[in-house]
Amino acid sequence: MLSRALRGLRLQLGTQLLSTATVALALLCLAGALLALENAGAWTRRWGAPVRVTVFLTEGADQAATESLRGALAALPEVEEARFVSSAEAREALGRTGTGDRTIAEAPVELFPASIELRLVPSAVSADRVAAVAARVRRLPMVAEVETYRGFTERLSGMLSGGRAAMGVIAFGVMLCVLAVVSNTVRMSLQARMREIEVMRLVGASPSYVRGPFLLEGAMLGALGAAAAIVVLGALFFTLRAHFEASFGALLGMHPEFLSWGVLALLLSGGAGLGALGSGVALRRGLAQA
Amino acid sequence: MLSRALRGLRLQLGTQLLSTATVALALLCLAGALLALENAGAWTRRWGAPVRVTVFLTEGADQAATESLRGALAALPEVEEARFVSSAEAREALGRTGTGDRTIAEAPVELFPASIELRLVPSAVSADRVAAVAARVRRLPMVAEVETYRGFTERLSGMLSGGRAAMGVIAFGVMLCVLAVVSNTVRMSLQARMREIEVMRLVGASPSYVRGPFLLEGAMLGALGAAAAIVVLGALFFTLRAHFEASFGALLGMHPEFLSWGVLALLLSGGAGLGALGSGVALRRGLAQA
Amino acid sequence: MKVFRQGQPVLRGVDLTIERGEFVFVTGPSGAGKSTLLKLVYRADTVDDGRILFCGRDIARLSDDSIPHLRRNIGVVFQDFRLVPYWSVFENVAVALEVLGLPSKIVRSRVALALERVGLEGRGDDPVRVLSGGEQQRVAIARAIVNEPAIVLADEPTGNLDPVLALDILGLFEEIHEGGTTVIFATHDRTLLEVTPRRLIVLDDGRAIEARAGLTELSHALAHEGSANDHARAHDDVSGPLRIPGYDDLDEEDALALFGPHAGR
Amino acid sequence: MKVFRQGQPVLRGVDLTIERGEFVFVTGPSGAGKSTLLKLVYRADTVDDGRILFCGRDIARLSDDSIPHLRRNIGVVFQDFRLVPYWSVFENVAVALEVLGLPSKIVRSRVALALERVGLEGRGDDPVRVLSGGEQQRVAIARAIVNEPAIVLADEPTGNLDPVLALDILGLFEEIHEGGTTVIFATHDRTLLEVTPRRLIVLDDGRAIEARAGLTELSHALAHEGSANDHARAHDDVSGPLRIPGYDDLDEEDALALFGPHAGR
Ligand SMILES: Nc1ncnc2c1ncn2[C@@H]1O[C@H](COP(=O)(O)OP(=O)(O)OP(=O)(O)O)[C@@H](O)[C@H]1O
Ligand SMILES: Nc1ncnc2c1ncn2[C@@H]1O[C@H](COP(=O)(O)OP(=O)(O)OP(=O)(O)O)[C@@H](O)[C@H]1O
Ligand SMILES: [Mg+2]
Ligand SMILES: [Mg+2]
Repeated sequence: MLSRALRGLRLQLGTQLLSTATVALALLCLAGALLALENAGAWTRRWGAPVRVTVFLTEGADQAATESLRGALAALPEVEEARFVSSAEAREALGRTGTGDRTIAEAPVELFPASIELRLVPSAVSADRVAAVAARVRRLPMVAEVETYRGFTERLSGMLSGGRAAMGVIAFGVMLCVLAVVSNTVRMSLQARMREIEVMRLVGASPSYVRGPFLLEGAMLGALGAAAAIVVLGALFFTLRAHFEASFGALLGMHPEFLSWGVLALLLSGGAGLGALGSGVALRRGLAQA
Repeated sequence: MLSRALRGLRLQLGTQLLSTATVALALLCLAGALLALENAGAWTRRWGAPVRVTVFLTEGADQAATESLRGALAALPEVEEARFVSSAEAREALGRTGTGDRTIAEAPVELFPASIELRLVPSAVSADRVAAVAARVRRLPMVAEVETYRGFTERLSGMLSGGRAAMGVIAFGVMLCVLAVVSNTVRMSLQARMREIEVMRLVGASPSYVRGPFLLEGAMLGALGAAAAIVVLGALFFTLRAHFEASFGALLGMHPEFLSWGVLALLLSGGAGLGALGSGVALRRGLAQA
Repeated sequence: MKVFRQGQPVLRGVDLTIERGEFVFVTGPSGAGKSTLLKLVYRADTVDDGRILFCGRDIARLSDDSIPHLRRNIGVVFQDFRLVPYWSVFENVAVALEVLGLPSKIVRSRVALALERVGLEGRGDDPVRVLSGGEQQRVAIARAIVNEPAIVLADEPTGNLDPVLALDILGLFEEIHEGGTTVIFATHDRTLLEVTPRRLIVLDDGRAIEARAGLTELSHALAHEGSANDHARAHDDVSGPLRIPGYDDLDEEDALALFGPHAGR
Repeated sequence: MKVFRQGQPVLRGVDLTIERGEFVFVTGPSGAGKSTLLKLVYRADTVDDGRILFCGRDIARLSDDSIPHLRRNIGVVFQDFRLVPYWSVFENVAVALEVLGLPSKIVRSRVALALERVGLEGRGDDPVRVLSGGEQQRVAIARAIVNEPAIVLADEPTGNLDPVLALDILGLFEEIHEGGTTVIFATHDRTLLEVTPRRLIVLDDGRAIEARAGLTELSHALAHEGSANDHARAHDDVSGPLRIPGYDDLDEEDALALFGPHAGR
């Protein structure tokens, strides 16, 4: 069967290469959409969860009490790290994030309250859980205010998961298109070969005997297309990443990742499956006619 | 010729629809890349040029002198608008942009120097021109400092034009792929019809007589594919924009625009041209054989 | 009965029995329905009314799964050859054995033998596209006989051959027939009808006329529309079965699968 | 000379002159090169050596642009029909007029006439796919004669027809010939060769033998390899021109474009 499939590929090499190229382009769209989706997902996890809480201390809280509070907060299961930020450090930090406004740097230290910065374990937190912790901490004597950045976090998280959903919709649409294109392409490349199918049927080949090599051919074509798509996307991705790492890395606050091995394997097998499916659909027609 | 082309389309309706779908997907990729490119361009123009300059005034500069300075600055050809920002306003603005830090709002007004905010004409400025203006203004008596946001602007601008270049590379690659796919698709759908070409040649049709309707058919197919691609992309774009306007609008600081009419016309004619080209390539083979 | 155009059945009232191992000529004017009759036997087409019995089974009611088994026992020479133009001569003939799953060594030797019998030795590697009309016809014949089927249906197998070669090929079919194979041979060629005194079925105007002793009676039958000749029988408009009874040399498993002992009429 | 396989030229030493308005039969065994000879005339193939003159011009050296003009003056009935299966009968015939740019009204009436002449009136709308072998052959004939060409090349045009219809079709070609058209008719059918005492060219083993008076001499020529018969001439291995001289009824412009007055030999 394999030899018959290979013979088919060899005989119609030109047409087959054309269809492979088409399949590859279609799958490239899909892989690109998946890549964007996967990175958007990572980005959402990174930025979407409320992982930062600032506990502002009252003015003049003494050193030892502050330290014991920090220790207690650090011991909470949700907290990954608790760091004390003095007034001077706060002023400096604010000056840094501002737009070059030197005035802040010259402001008296007392304006900036000391705080304890909590970094939460991203996997352990939910918005509710954070709100409960904040309420509990707020009641402690030395605490002036607890900032959970809820508004910001929620807006960002909403936006990101919205973007992710959009990406998902696009990926799904692309997948449908790709399915259509791949099966159409395989169908077209089969149409030129209906005579073969007809002849085999006329000399008494069973439908499964006819189908086998064509399905295998379609699968090989699809897998080849997927492989080509992955290679092209990979080349594009790594070139671009090396080039724009600095700027985009700074903007997104993360390192864009290529598709995981699992997704790659899925793409390959998906390509093969689509090719076989396209062949199957085309064959159903051809076999019905002969 | 038109009637013969239409007859061809009608007779092989199934195959032709398949190829149109394939062409549409390929052109969708191209149109998407163009859309991204165009919006990135707009974004770059919006954020990349140094269009904002803040002139910090010395403490206690008197009202009249300040106003005359503002007038002089506003009269510069590069300046679109010059606005006086008092200390109180500056404090308020800083408090607003901060992350909910109420401390700034309570800081004494004197900490925040009054300033004149200049908005430049984006088309008239270059980084050098701005630097020259800044140097000149800096020498005036009431001026404490001139902030051109140069570092920030330059980094952002570099990043954006880098991104735009990347988009351009991608769009170009996609265009090559699309060219290949469209012409391959038209070729495949022609391959089933080589018999027609052969017969026409054998009864004495001149190559141009044979070519005409097929080229027209290819062009119609390409244009149809392009139209489908535009409709799909448009539907996707406007749905998504309506949905995520708020969040993305805030993040990007701009209103994403759909492709301009010129680009749309270009896409349509490009699709038609590609279809005709594909037909032409396929025909060269077919005519050589017959 | 087979109707293609409203009110003009191509075949009607055809009531034929062809015995195992017979050699039958089918003739008749162009468009009389010769090819259609053969198509009904190898199930490329189905009857609109009436029955075709093969080993007691009605071919028209075979399930789709059984059609391949039927066709493996029938070798067909198609009027339009039905060759794959870009396959070589060898591949076009070998396909009839490959579908049976025979090992390639056997395939090679039997294809070589068949090509030799039709006078195409040494042409195995040429693509059929470049062959002359007569050579293509012989490839089609080689494909039909290479798996030694129980019935051979030959639709105009000598239309593109010169008289000498046509007689050779007729001799080849005679030879195959001597081995016990049933041959149904559709032809226009009077020379062939003259040389062998075989049973002759003339299709005309949708009816079957039998002329048992060759061309003289055929001319007679045609002239008198089959009524004056006592060998020729004209039938009413009633559709009846065309019987092609069982053969011993069907391959065992297929025969069982197709024509089980309990299969009634 | 035409060589397909090394050392085995299909045609060699063929030296023929066919006069304007002649009716010539070409015969010979399968694979002798009849179709190849005709292909050389309508430039579907080119000679490897030698010349083919048409109105004093060498067909083998025609520029690619002139081939359509040549073909519009030649009607060909192809051995394998070369019809477009999914076109209707009408479309398959009409294409020969459409390439001339004739208005569709004239196309319609002339196609209808041609279909009537070959006995296919009323079948214009059927796709040729469903026609019988003989009917397809007649469509091919209708296409070849519909534009009233200067030469008609018929390659086995009666191979799928019954004897009566074959004689009818031969009569049709005779009729066309009477109108001044040159007919080159390749056939295996001895019956046809017998009925009309036309010039006969026998191709065998790459050579052309002429047998002027029908079948008796043909048999003779074949038996004696053309040497004993004084009407048949065997030629040496030297390639010579096949001359098909000019016709008056070529359409003026094409004729000028193709065969200008100063075009030498
Ligand atoms: N699928 C079809 N649809 C419509 N008409 C058909 C179809 N198949 C065959 N016919 C018609 O049925 C008639 C008989 O066809 P058939 O091929 O059996 O003739 P035949 O005896 O083989 O003729 P020939 O000697 O020319 O090959 C023809 O007129 C043909 O046009
Ligand atoms: N393109 C080709 N390449 C190789 N061999 C060819 C080619 N075309 C024709 N031949 C061979 O040339 C020989 C003559 O072919 P041609 O078709 O002229 O024969 P013919 O006289 O028409 O025979 P028939 O009566 O069977 O149609 C054949 O043996 C054929 O296989
Ligand atoms: Mg027939
Ligand atoms: Mg021939």
